[in-house]
Amino acid sequence: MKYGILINEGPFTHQASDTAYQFTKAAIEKGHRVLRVFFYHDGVNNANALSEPQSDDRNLVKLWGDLAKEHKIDLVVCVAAGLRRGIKDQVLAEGFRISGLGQLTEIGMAADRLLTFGD
Amino acid sequence: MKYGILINEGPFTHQASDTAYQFTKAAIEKGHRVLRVFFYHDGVNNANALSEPQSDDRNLVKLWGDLAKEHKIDLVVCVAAGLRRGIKDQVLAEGFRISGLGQLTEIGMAADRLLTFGD
Amino acid sequence: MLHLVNKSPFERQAFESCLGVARKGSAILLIEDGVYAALKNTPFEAKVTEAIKDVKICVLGPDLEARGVDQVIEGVEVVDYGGFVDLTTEHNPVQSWL
Amino acid sequence: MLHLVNKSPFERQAFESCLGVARKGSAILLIEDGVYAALKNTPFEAKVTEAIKDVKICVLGPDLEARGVDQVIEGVEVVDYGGFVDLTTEHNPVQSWL
Amino acid sequence: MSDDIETEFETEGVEKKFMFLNRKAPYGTIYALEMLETVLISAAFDQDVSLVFMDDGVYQLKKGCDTKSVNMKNFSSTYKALGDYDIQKLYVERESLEARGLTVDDLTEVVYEDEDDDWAEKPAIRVVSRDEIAVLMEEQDVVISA
Amino acid sequence: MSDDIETEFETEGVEKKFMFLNRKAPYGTIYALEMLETVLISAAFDQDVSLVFMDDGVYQLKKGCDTKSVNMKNFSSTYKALGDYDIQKLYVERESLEARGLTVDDLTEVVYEDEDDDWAEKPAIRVVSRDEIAVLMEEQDVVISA
Repeated sequence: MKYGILINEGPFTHQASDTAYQFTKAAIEKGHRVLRVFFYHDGVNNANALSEPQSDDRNLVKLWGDLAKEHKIDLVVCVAAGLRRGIKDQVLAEGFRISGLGQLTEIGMAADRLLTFGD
Repeated sequence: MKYGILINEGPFTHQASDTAYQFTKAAIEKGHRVLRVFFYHDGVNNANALSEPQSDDRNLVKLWGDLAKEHKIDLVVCVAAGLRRGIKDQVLAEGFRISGLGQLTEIGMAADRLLTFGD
Repeated sequence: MLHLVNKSPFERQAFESCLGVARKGSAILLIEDGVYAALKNTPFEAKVTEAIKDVKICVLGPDLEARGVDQVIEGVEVVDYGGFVDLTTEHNPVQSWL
Repeated sequence: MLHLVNKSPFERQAFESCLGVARKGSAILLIEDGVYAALKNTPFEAKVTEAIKDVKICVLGPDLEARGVDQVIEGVEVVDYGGFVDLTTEHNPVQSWL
Repeated sequence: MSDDIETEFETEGVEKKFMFLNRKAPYGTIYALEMLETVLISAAFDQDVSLVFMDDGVYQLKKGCDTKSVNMKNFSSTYKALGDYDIQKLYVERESLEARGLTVDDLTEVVYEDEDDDWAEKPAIRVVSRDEIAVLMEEQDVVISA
Repeated sequence: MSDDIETEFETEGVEKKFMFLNRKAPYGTIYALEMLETVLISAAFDQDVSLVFMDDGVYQLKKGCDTKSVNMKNFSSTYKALGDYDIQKLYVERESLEARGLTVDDLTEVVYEDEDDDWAEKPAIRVVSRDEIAVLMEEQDVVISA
């Protein structure tokens, strides 16, 4: 089955990104494909390359980047939401790209399921 | 009267930073002094210099920086919360400085009132 | 003391918890989405009317205007940001129900 | 369809709103702070027990463990992330009650 | 990013039922505004779009919002433009309206032109019961919430 | 930043009553963890510190948390360390506990050493009524919430 994932909240502050990550891993393990993760609202903060969590904590920015590379997942940061919050090319972490909101509707059309994780 | 302000949420996503800003302006207009605004939790995102809201929207990062300059308010971004979320010197807006959590307790001690704005 | 409530009473428990703790002589200021608790014709009107007997209840006018609402329960005082500041000088501590 | 609820029923309206809309044959998965709705000895137990007659109610085990709670109401099914995935293949659409 | 990650997906001829679910009040948080931006963009994709306003989401449509004093962007008038984007279905839950002491007269007027009826102007806002909302949700292919 | 902005304030000899108010569940959001970091730092300032746990905040003290499967940092054990920082007052609202079917036995044990009583170990957690919480709040100089 083909999945699209929408993440509405930044890393750490809400569990949304964590749950979405664990879901994505589990879906892949079960043989499904996650086509795209779309980062909207504060979700754009998941792409901040400067994020530096404590050494005993998970690094969500890196976890997403690595997972995307390994399983060819398209990580898209909403340009409008990113501009507002200062997530731009200068701080964009590896594995993410910035694009328009249309990419969210598009993945809703292309995927069998679209799941939202937020607050 | 001397005030300390604590902001727990980033700009735009929650109204917290807006309300804190309007309160601060009003307090100053009434002849009070706002000693320090401490940015904690997602509040650290108020200091992101890359933030670029739409032209017809308010720019909270700049509003805070300008207000602080004009009225000599100490804008402090929590270093621990900032590291986690990628708000570091590289993206720190003018008028803000990064320091430790002790600065929050300290302002609670020094000010006559400490107000929290959050979600 | 001054209680700040910024959450809609329809969606969150914050306002009810605040009412459960606010004591005679204290004040409550409704701000942001908290202003919906100050409106007539809601399930919260009776609670607010009862609470006003002991507690001063205020609501932030700019937040009412932003939301296009103005039917404030009788006895609830509408204040602007300056009035918000005055409430904080008159009361201490100031506690936010986040 | 599958309803996802990630909010504590004590603090937010989300779970109650979900129950008000969930129809026979649909499923509800409680995740994150939503798992508190799956526990015994709370004011929500009776509602959950009643709802289970029509709706499948599941709760995410990893979120229960993280919160140190395990007294799940009878009839509520505990699933792991793999079970979460299976629920989404069995139901559509998947709707989050944010 | 690696060049070998697929960034375009086949959507030719796809027409799905998209529901945008609004349960949050406006201005206290940005979700209402940013959801509206998503809805406007989605209009370009010729999908079967509907919006639901329930719980505090019904406050998003309240008319008479004036954000001057809070110095925030007033996006309430944008709802009026939804009809121009050919978004024809704004479902407002009756129970949520009533609990808040509101009627449809308190809401922003949104109209669209019905091409099947000689482009007659028709109201896009439909006040429906919780049960009707429940049925509508089950019919969707995609539900996006914020 | 301008050099002429004051960044140090007179706090010599100040001893205030600080209350940290916890109303949110742990792990679903970061507030509990980051509030705990604030509390630990505050301990160095020799203020009169108390913590209140009410509403979903009482879940923060639930023992037996295991975050392995959610891959989040487990900070629940840190509450145990509060006593070592000489934080002696953790007020837990009885009504909130009871509504959640919990008793004090479900909570992490936190003890401190009472210097006025020959360093005897005493429990830092005190289950109190809503009315007692209300009185405590009014006595504070500063209430910090998250």
